[in-house]
Order: sequence, then structure tokens, then C-alpha cells
Amino acid sequence: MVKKLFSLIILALLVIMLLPLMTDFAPFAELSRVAEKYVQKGPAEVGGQNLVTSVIVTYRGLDTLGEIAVLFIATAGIGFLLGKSSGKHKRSEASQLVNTGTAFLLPIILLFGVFIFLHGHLTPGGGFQGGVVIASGILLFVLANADSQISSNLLHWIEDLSGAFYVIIGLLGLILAGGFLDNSILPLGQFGKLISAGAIPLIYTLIGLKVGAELVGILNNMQRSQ
Amino acid sequence: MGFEPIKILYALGTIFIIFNVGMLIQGIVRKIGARVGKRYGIRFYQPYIDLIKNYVMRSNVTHGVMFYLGPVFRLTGGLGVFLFIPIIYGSQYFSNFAFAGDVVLVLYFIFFGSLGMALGAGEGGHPYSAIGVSRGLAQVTAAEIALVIAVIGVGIQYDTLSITEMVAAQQGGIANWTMVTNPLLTILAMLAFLGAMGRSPFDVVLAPQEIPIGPPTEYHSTFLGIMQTNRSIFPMAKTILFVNLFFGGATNWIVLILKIFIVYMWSVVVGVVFPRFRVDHSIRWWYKYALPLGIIAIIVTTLIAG
Amino acid sequence: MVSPIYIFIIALGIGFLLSLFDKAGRAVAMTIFYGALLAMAFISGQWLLHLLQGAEAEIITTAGFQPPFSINLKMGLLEAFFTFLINTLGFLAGIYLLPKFKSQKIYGMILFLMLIMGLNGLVMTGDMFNLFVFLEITSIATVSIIAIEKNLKSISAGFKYVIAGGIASAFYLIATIFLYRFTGVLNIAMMAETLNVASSQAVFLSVFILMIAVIVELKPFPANGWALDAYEAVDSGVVAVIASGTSAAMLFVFYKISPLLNNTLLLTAAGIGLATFTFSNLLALKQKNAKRLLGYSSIGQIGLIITAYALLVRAGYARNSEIVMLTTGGLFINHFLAKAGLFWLSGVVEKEKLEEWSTLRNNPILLFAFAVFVIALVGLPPFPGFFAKWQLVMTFANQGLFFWIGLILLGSFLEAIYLFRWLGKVLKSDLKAELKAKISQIFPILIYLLAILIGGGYLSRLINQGTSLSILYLPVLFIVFLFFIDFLPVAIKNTLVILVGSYYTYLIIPQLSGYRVMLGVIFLAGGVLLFIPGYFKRGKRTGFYPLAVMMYVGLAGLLISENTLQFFTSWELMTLGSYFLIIRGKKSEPHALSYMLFSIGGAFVMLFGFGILYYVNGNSMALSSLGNIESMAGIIYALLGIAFLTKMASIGLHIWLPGAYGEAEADVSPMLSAILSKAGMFGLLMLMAAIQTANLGSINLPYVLGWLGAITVFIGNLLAIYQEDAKRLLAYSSVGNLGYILFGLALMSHMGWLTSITYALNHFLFKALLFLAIGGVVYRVKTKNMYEMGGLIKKMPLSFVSVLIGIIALSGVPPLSGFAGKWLTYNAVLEKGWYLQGVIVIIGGLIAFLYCFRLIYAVFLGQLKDKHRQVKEAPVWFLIPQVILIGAIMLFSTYPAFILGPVGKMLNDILPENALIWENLDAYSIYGHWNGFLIMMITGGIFVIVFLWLYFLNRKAQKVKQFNIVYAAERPSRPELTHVGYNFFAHYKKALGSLSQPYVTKFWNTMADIFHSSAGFIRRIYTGDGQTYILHIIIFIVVVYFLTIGG
Amino acid sequence: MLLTIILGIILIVLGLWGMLSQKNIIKIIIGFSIMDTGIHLLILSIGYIKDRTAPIMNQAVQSAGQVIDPVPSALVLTAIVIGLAITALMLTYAVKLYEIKGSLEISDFKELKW
Repeated sequence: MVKKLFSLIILALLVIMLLPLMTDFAPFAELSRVAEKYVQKGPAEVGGQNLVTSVIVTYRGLDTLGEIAVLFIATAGIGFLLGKSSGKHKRSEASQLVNTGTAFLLPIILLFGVFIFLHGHLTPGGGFQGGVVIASGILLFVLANADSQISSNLLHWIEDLSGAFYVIIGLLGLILAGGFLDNSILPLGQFGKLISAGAIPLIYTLIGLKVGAELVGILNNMQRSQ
Repeated sequence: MGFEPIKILYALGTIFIIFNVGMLIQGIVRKIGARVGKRYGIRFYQPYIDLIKNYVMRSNVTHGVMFYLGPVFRLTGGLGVFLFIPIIYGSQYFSNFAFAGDVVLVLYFIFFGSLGMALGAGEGGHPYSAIGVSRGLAQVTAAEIALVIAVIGVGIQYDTLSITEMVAAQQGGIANWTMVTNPLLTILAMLAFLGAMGRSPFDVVLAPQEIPIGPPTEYHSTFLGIMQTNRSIFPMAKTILFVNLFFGGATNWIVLILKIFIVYMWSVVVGVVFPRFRVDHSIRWWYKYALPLGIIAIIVTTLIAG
Repeated sequence: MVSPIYIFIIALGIGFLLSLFDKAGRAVAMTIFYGALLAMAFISGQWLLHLLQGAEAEIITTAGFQPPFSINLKMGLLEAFFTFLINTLGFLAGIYLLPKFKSQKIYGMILFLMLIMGLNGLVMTGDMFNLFVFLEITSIATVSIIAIEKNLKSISAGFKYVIAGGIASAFYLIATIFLYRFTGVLNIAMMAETLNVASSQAVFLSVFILMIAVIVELKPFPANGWALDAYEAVDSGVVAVIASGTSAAMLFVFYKISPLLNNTLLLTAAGIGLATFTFSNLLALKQKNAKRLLGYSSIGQIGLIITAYALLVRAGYARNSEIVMLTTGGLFINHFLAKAGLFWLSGVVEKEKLEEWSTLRNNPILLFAFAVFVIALVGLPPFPGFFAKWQLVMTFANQGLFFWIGLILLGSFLEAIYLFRWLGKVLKSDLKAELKAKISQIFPILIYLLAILIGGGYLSRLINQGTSLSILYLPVLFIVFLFFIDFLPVAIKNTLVILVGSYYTYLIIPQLSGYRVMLGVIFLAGGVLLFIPGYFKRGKRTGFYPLAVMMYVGLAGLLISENTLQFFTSWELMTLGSYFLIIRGKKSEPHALSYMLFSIGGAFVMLFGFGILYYVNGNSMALSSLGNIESMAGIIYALLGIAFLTKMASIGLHIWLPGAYGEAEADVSPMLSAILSKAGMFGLLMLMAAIQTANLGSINLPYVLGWLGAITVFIGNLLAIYQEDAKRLLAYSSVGNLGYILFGLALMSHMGWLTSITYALNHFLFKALLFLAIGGVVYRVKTKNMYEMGGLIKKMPLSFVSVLIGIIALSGVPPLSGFAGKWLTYNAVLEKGWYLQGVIVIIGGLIAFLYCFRLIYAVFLGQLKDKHRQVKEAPVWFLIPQVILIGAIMLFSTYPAFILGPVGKMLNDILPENALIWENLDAYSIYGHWNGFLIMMITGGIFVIVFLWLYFLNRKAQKVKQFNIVYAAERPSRPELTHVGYNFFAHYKKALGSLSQPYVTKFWNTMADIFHSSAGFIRRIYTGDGQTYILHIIIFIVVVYFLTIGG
Repeated sequence: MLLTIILGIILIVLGLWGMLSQKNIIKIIIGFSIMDTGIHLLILSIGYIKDRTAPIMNQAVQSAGQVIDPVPSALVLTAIVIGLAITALMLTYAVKLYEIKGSLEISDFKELKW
């Protein structure tokens, strides 16, 4: 109890400490120096309609690669941490509703996921979002089919190759264009079209696959270890 | 003042004189001691008889080299101390070998004999010897505190460490004696004298009446003779040192012997009056009383010397 | 040139594919894995070389846009250096972990590769948010790889780690986004250009949060329980990367964000660093677990580096200026190599408790590595940390940052305590287990061992500021050479050392002038002499020769030093060498420790003094400037004085000495007592020479030293008489004799100094003699307790003669040389007028008679024990130097003029009045005179005459049996009961009562208790509860914030 | 937008409170997630400019003055993914801890201390 009270006092002090961030803060009225340039020149330079995507995949592409790495490490870490599967265990059968729903929804969900990462440079969304959608579809599948085993081999192939291709595309940028992860290795195409913005759709596809595979991998690992 | 071969002869002469003085004083003192104790006592020439008896005895037993050399060290120490002290003021020849060093030399040479003796006794292997040495050394070093302070005091007062110069500074009548000019220091010195003489109350080392304790336990016959010889020279040497330092020295033999007798008597008088200290008592006594007194005396002397 | 971006391309590309390669076989995957690590190291290495040759830093832009519009990486000299360190560490740590990688899932390798890549990213990225991404890569990879050991401890430590890391990065993220708001960019350099920290409270707060987040990642006290737990629990190979690699990268991050910080925040960082350094080292005192101890030490070192960096930058040094690089860089590289090495060793040892590391003794090379790493951490030469710390103290002093210096030195001292305690335990505690070291584990350790050795040499060249340390290079090379030939037998090494030592002596002595000649003879010629007994040893005597030579090299270095750096380096070399000599004794571990602690404490005090000297003397390091100090002279002299007094074992600082000298090996004790102790004297001589010419104002330092010397004489000698152990008796006697030397020096007169040098020379002669003789006896009878000996004169007559001569010279009884010292003392005391002190000194000298007698009596006289009836004379190798020493004593006693005359002239440079006049062999002072030659002749003459007299009367004396004594009608039969040896001076103890009590020892014990119990109390904050650790972090942030804005 | 900033900070503090007051490891992780969410909200609020629209340069957007700052939006995506990864890892640790010791009380894991 004393400890909780003490924690409360400390947190109160923390709030007092953080007060200037609220009282002494003025929100942006104009775009920042960097953002201004992105908005002005982004469409021409990168060719993506969705500026957020342009920033994520190209301008701050290294962050994204790192982010993929984080996810990859987490997957590997979880796999490393949980070690061997603790044997088979029974799970109760899913209900009819889930089974039917899954059969009906799964293709749509997967399709939707693919749509999201393919259109990442045009509309809100992208590789991560798409990957998550795909993974959620697979989760549904797993829930519905208690006995199903997802081929971890396949997952590995998808995960590893998509990651490697992503790096290779980045490398191509370094060799063929202005620098590592430069998207202009492919023609920027016509602004606003699906096949445009250079390598962004390709990268987002790879990211989508990799994220999807990794999230599934994580779920798979967790599920198996219980 | 340097070494000349003729000085060896003079040295032998002074040794002869002082040896006899020592023997006689020993006899007289024992006699006085007995009379104070309502006994008849020995004849005054008894020490001569004892000495001769010891020298002619022929029981020859030794415990080893150091045991054998112990008395040699002892007598060398006694003779050395004596010879390093200038005896008669003004007489180069009766200053013996004082050209080799000053009062510091004498002060440290005193230990030469004691240490050698202690070593010899140590090799004797008798436990009581070791106990005696332990007590003796402990008490001597404690008593020496007063002596050292007294000597330093004299050194401060006369600004010299040369005994001859100290005596020179006291010439011209009793008023110039250290005894008069610096009484506190002299009191200290006389306490030191008690300690140096090894008489009661500081005689637990030899403790003659009790079980045969102390360094001479194992020594006998010739060894004892040498030690007795030393006993008649060494105390005289020490007494002469005190005479020189505090009582104006002496310009001729008569004055010297008189002064020796008087100064020596001081230890005898105290000895017969006061009972013996245990050794830890006496050590503590020197630290507790003589040391503070010495410090005061030094301060006073510094004031006197200006 | 291969672009640095390939580091990431390789790491990521291979990382992503590694599990696919694994399907082709583990060998394939492992080959590629190590190939990748090697390639990364290669890339950074080639950049390092390239940039070292003066190339321009490379800015790598991504996506074809310039910063701030895209993320940029930088490869400058520092980045190259750090990435090179990290990547080589990665490679070596990878090799270290090879057996684990081989047997475990492929994820281990992937995670490891990602971790190294993340660290590279932290160093190279120039973008604040990208930094966050790499921070998370590092953090997640670390947390994941912690699970390489899947036991409860690792897992729970990992959980605490991930939570704490999560909170730190959360704060980092908050700061980042707000800083983006205030500057409109995410590029750190541009952010620093546009940001005005003082412009608003919110800006200040954002920068503060940024800084504190980075600092929390650097594990500040007290918000570091999570890190400590991880250090303790995590696998050694991994924790080496965390402790060295991650710390390196995080320090670089701190370096990178530091342009954002204003002076207030830099001060805050420095304060946090210092608190961390001090408290970590304090708390480590109570630590018994090796890895956690290393954790405390790591955290402390990082704190020190932060403090050094922040304060230097705050003081106006450019962030990448030479000074900053030398100090923080040196400290960092030292920590980096040593800590990784030690953590790797912990994996080899596989033992938790400190003393169980003694298994390292099974492998001398690993033991050597351990010692080197520990010594490097403490900051002793010739390792980088030493030079860096020196430079740090000098630079801080130059800025007047004395308070900081004080606390840094205190922290360093605490660190030295536990590290040397550990080293001692490793060297001495019982060997219980075998050591199984895999080659994959040894290889990285050896590489870092080599690196730290080279690093020290390299830094010593950088640091010298025009004052060369080259005088020490050749001798140090000889030491290294001796390490290499350590497998040879004693005889060869001993001969080599004696030959080289003689030649070196021959080289050095003519270069010396003034009183240095005298000490040169003692240090070097004496040193060579005392190597002679070494022949008595059989076998290899592993480690003895290099370290003994190190001590002598230090001593010689002191003499030829011209500036404070040379002096201090030599001093530390000497200390280090002597420490290892002392600890060779059978039971000397605690004593060697206490020696080392007093020495290190003293050395730090000296360093402080030199620092102030550097400050007041306008950045001059010349030793000659000691004499003309403008201001603060009193403090400088006092500090240096304390330092020298520790080596002199003056009362109050003496408690290390008896054990150290007493428990050392037979031929080491004389080296220590006769030679090493004069190092303190040399320092004091130098100091006093300076004081002589300086104006001290109201502070009368010599007066204080004079009293100290006098009391030392008295107490040292007094305690000596109570010792039962012969060597301790001699050791306490050394304390007393060093007191004379101190007293003489403090007199500040020609006569006084002459006294002092006479004592020194004499002490060298007789103490070497006594220790050798007693050492020989102890070697034969296998005990040091005097009451267990007795009667040995019949078995070891030559040793007896040595001891006899020794004690006569010691006690100052004429005609031997000791008397010269006594005589000079009287004269000097009278001249100076320090009568009371003089009386105490002389009384102390009288007490010496007691132990002198006891030593010779209890050992050689009295009753021979039954078990010693077969004892032989001491080995001839002990006797040879004794004969030489006896000859020297006799010469010195008979012809003191030949030695003291020139010595007097030597002192004329400093103290012109020639107080002692020599007329042939007669010495005259204004008070008295003395003629050593005549005294010798007269005494000899009388002795011979009396002896002949006795012999004439008593020719046929018969030797009787041992128990043929007059014993109150009893016939004793047991020597044990008849030999009075135990508690010989009980009556003295009884008489003096409290004067004989060991107050000083009690005082230091109480001090130690206070430190340890406060450490025990404070460390309870680390409850082990992850939630408490979270609370600590938040408290830390809040409290530091309010302290920052409040102060 | 000030309101969301305040909300974000409230979420952060609430999350921390959860981490400090809850003994159950899962709940502590939930606290962490709440804190993370608060930070994401903060990031988004920083990029928001009043009365502007999303930075998607389709026909609806005529000039640069019409869109909000795309950078925080990009950053928050990265932050979310990273947060997800950390949360997943924490949960894995929770699983592992439960597996070893059968407890989810944080105060049960005090093997290492001092």
C-alpha cells in the first residue's frame, strides 16, 4: 500500500514534470521544413500518391527496413525463446459458425490484404497493414481448423526470401540509382496509377508477405507452446 | 688531540687506579649496607678476595662461543666506556681515548657490554638468564630515558656534546656546576643514575637474594672474575660521566675520587632506603615520572640556555 | 573502398537468409555467419585505416536524397573506430559462442548478427528516429539472445531487461517527436544547429528527456538493477557483448546527442555519471558473485566515462578534440577490452564465487590475462586506463575541477579494493577444480589481452605531450621479454637478470646527480645483490622475474624521472611489481591487499597533488617546478607527502607493512624492506628539496612530519618488541627505522638530511642482512615463530654472525655503522632545537635494543629444539650476499668518511651549509666529534686484550651438554619448557598499557566496516523485483529533472 | 492538437501506473501497451495541423497548404510495429516465465538481487 502511494506520488511528479509539454506547446501551424519539401516535391521525386508511403518506403526507407528487421528479430527471438514445441495438445473443436464463416471470409480477407499492400502508394494502407490483414485471416483459419498445422517451412521460405529480396532491391538502388533503397530503379510511371512510384509497390508487396509470414510465425510459435 | 702510543700506558694507569677505587668502594658500600641493616658485614677488602678466588678457580665449563665471549664483551664495554670518558680535566693524557668521540659515543657504548653479556648469558641456555636479560634490558632502556634527556639537556645548556667542553664550561667554582645552574636537570640525572647503577629500587635484574636469577647465573670462576673486574670499573665509569656532566668534573685525582664517592653514595643511600620495584613497576615509573620531569627539565633548560 | 552501407546489407541479407542456409547444413550456415561477421569487421577496419590516413569522413545518404530529407549514415574516424571495435568484438564473441551456436537453434546466430548490426546502426546513423529503430533492434536482439541460456535466472533477467529497455525507449520516442516539432527535422546534426535549448521550458524538457533516456540505457545508479541482474545471469559470451559492445554503442549515442545539451544538462550528466561511478564501486564491495561484480564495475566505468566526457565538453573542449579523445577514449577502450575479456573468462571459469576463480591458476596464460584485465581496470600502467586517468586528472585540474577529481579518485579507490581483493583470492585461495577451456574461448581472450597491451603502449605515446615516456620503454620491453622466457629454469633467468641488472646499473648511475646517486646505488646495485639468493629456488618460479624486474624498473624510473608523468608511471610500476612479489608469500594474500590499497590510495593522493601542481604551474609537468609553486603549495606538498608516507609506512599508514614484509618469501622480504621502502624516502627527499626552496607561508609541513617521524620511531620499535614472528619483528623494526629517515628529512637541515641518508644506507645494509639471515633460518626450520626456534647458533653459525652484526649495526652501538646515525641524530636535534621530538626518537632507538636481543636470543641462543637437531646452515646463496653486506657494514663502520663525505657534498646543492666537517677520518660538528676508525680500533684492541686475558686464564674450558645448567636441583629435559621465548617482553606491555594497543589497525578496520556496511545497506534497493526496477527508473528521471531545474 | 497531447500523456501515465501497481506480469505488459499507445497518440498529434487533410496527393488536394505533416504519420507506423514486436516478446517472456515457475506474479522472480 505504501509502495502504491509512493508510486502515485512519483507519477504525480512525473505529470508535473511533463506539464511544459502541454502548457508550453504550440502545435504546428505550417508544415515543417522537411514535410514542406515532401509535400512539394514528393509526388515528382518518388511518384507515390500517398505521401506517407513515400516517406516510409523511400525517404525513410532505412527505418522501414529496420522495422522489418525488428519484426524479424522478434520472430526469431520468440522462436528462440520458446524452444521446442511442448508436444501435441487437444483444442476443442471450433463451432459451426466459425467454420462456415472462415470458409466464406478467408479468401476475401486474403484478397483484401493483398489489395492493401498493393495500393499502399496510392491510398491509405501498405505492406504492414496488408500483412496484418493476411495474418488475421490465417489466424481465423487456425481457429477454425484445430488440427491444422501451418507449414513452418513454407513460412520460412516466404519470410526469408521476401526479406532478402527487399535488401536486394535496396542494394539495386545503391548500384543503379541514387542510393540504398532508392525506389527509382524502376520507372516512376504515371502518377496515381497502380504501376507507378518505382519500386514502392514491389517493396510493399515484399513487406506485406514478410509481415504476414512473420506474424503468422509468431502466432504459430505461441500457439504451439501454449 | 689524537692518538699517541704513550696514551696506552696512561690508559693502563688510569684503569689501574679506577679499578682499585672501584674495588674499595664496593667493599665499603657493602659494609655500610650491612651496618644499616644491623649486621656486621664483610671486610672492606672482601671484593679483592672474591676476585682472586674466582680467577684461580679451575672449573672450566662453557656452553659455547658466545657464552665464552660474553664476559669479554662485558669487560670490553666497561673498559671502553671508561676510556672514552675524559677523566681529569685539563690533562690530555688522563683524557684517555676521549678523542675518538663525545658523550654520544659513551652513551651508546654503555650498551656494548650489556648486549654482549646478554648474548653470552643467552647461550648459557638457562631460562632465568633469559628472564634476567629481558628484565634488565627493559629496565635499562626505560631508565635510559632520563639519562638521554639529561645528556641532551646538558648539550643544550653548554651547546656542545664534547664532555671536555662540558666540563670546561663548569670550571670556576661550584656556582658554575650544572648542579647549581640547572638543578632540575641534575635531579633528573640523579634519577637516571639510580637506574644506571642497577641498585635498589632498580635491582630486580640481579635479585641476589632470591633464586639465582639474572645473567650471571651460569657464569662462574674466571668468567665471573672478569665480570667482577668489570663491576668495579663500569660503575666508576658511569659515575665519572655524571661527575663530569653535572658536578664540574675534576682537575686532579683526589677531587675525582671524592666526587666519585659522594655521587656513588647517592645510589647507595637511596638503595638502602627504598625497596625493590617489580620490573613493570619500574618501567612504568620511568615513563610516568621521569619522562614528564625530563620534558619539563628540557623546557627549563631551553629557557636557561636562552 | 566498400561502402559502409554494406555492413547493413550483409547483416540483413544474410540474417534473413540464414535459416534457409541452415537447411543446407549447419556448417554452411556457420561458415556464412562467420564470413558475414568478418566482412563487417573488414569493412569498418578498412575505413578506419583509410580515415586514419587523413581521409574525409564519408556521409552515406539513402534513397538518393540529401539529409535532412532522408536518413543519412556517417563514417568518420570515430564511427570507423567504434564500428571496428564492435565488429571485431562481434566476430570474437561469435567465435566464443561457437559451441553454443553449433548446438542450438539457428535463431541464435541470426539474433547475434542482428545485434551486431544494430550496434553498427547506433554508431553510424545520423537520424534521431532511425536511431530509435536501431535502439530497438539492439534491444530486442539483446533481450532475445539472452535466452541462449533458458534457465530461470536468465529468463527473469531478460524480462526485467525488456521492460526497462521499453520504458527508456518510450521516453526516447517522446523526446524525439517533440524535438521534431521544435526543429522540423530529424537529422541530429541539423537539430543541434537549429535548437535553442533555453528557448522554452518544453524544449529544455524534451532535450532532458532525450538525454535521460539515453542515460537510462547506459545504466545509471540507481536505475540499473535490471542491468545488474542481466550481467549476473546472462551467458558470458552474450554479456561480454552487452557490457562492451552495447555500452560502446550507447556511449557513442550519448556522444552524438551531446551537441543538443547545454551546460546545465552536461553538468547533470556528469553528476549522474559520477554518482554511478562512486556508488557502483561502493556497492561492489559487498559483492561475492563474480559476474555481478563485473556488472557493478562495468556500470561504474561507464559512469566515469560519461562524467569525463560531459565535464570536458562543458569546460569548452571540442567534442572530438584530442584531449577528449585521449581521456574518454582511453578510459573507454580500457573498459571495453578488459570487461569483455573478464566476462569471457567468467564463461571459461564457470564459477560464481570470486574465490572459485582460482581455478584459473591451472592455466597460466589465462591467469595472466585475468591479472592484466583486472590491473587495467584499476588503472595501473602500462595499460590504457592509466594514461587516460592521468590525462583526465590533469585536464580536470587544469579546469579547477578538484571536487570532481576527488570523487573520481575515491571511486577508483573503491574499485581497486574489490578488484585487488579478487585478484588476491584468485592468486591464493585453494585450488579445487579443474579448468576446461575450449580453444574457441581462449582465442578471443588472447586477442583482447594483446590488444590491451598494445593499446597501453600506443596511448603512452599519445599522452606524453612532448615529454617522453621512452625512458621506460626499453626496461618494460625487458619485462615483456622475461614473461616470454618464463618457462626457463630459475638459474638461467636469475643469471640473466643479474647480468642485465648490472649493466643497467652501470648505465644509469653515471647519469644521476646529487642524492640520487646514493639512492641509485641502493635501488640498483642493492637490487642486483639481492637477486643472488634467488638461485636457491628450484624449478621455474613462474612469474617472479618479470614482476621483480618491474619493481626495479619502477624504482630506477623514479630516479631518472624529469616530469610528473614519468614519476607517477614509475611509481605505479614499482607498486604493481612489488604487489606481486608480496603476494607470492604463502599467507600473504590479505597483507598484499592491504599493501596495494595503501599504495593505491597513496598514489591517488599523489595524482591529486600532481594535478593541482599542473593547475598552478601553468600546465607544466616538470618535476623541477615543485620548488617554485605560486599558490596552493601547502596542499600540494601535503598531498605528495601523504603519498610518500604511505610507502614509508609512517605511523597511521603503516598497518600494511608488517604483514607484507613478514609473509613475503625469504629473498623478497629483504628486497622490500631494504630497497623498496627507500622509494618513499626518495619521494620525500625530492619533496623536501622542493619545500626547502619554496615559501610555504603559515603551513609548517616539516614540523608535522618531524613529529610524525618521531612517533613512528617510537611506536614502530615498541610494537616490534611484542612480535612473536621473527620476520614481523624485523618488519616493525623497518617501520621504526623509516621513522628515523622521515624525522631526519623533516629536520630540513644539512645535518638532518645527512642523518637521514646515513640511516637509509645503514638500514639498507643491516635490514637486507637480517632479512636474509632470518629468511635462511626460516627456510630451514619452517617456522617464523621465534619461540619455536632456539639454540640455532650451533647449527647455523654463519647466520648467527650475520644477525649479530646486523643487530649491532641496527641498535647503533659503537663501533658499527649504526652509531653514525645515532651520533648525527643528537647533533641534528641539538642544531634544530627539536628537543622533545629528539627525545622520543632516541627513546625509540633505545627500545630497539629489546627486540634486537630478542631476535638473536630466541632464534640462535637458548635451548635447541629436538626437531632442529638435523637442521643445516642456510643455503649458500643466502650466505654470499650476507658476506658482501657484512663487508659493506664493516667498511662503512670503519671508514664512514668515505661515504658520508661525498653524501654531504651531494646535499650541498640543496642545503649549502656543510654541517659536518671531515678531517681525515675525524668528523666534527659544531657540537662534538667522532672518529669511526679509532672507535673501531680501540674497541677491537680492548676486546682482543680482554679475550687473550680470559683465554690465558681459562684455556681448557670444556663444552658441556645442552641441559647441563644450574636449575634449582632439577635437570630439565624438554627444550620447549626451558627456552624462554614466548611473550618475552610481557612486562613492557603491562607497563605501557594502552600505548601498546593497535589503535591504528582498529581505526582502519572501522573505516572498512563503515564502507562495507553502508554498501550492504544501500544495495538493498536492488530488490530483484522487476516492478521496483521500473519504479527506480521513474524516480530517477523525476528526481534528476527536479534537481536539474532546481540546481 | 493539444487535447490529444494531453490524452496521450494521460495514457502514458496510466500505463506507467499499471506497470507500477499491478503484480501480474500480463497486466504489466498491458500497462506497457497502454503507455505505448499514449506515445503513438502523441506522435500523431504532433503532425496534425488544424483543418487539414491526409497527405494523399489525389485530386482532392490542390496545394501543399492543405495537408498535414506526413512525417509523424510515417513514424508512428514504424513505432507501432516496433511496439508490437516488443509486446510480443514480452508476452513470450511471460509465457516462458510461467512455464518455468508456474507463476505470473512479478514479485516471484527475485532470484537475482543486490
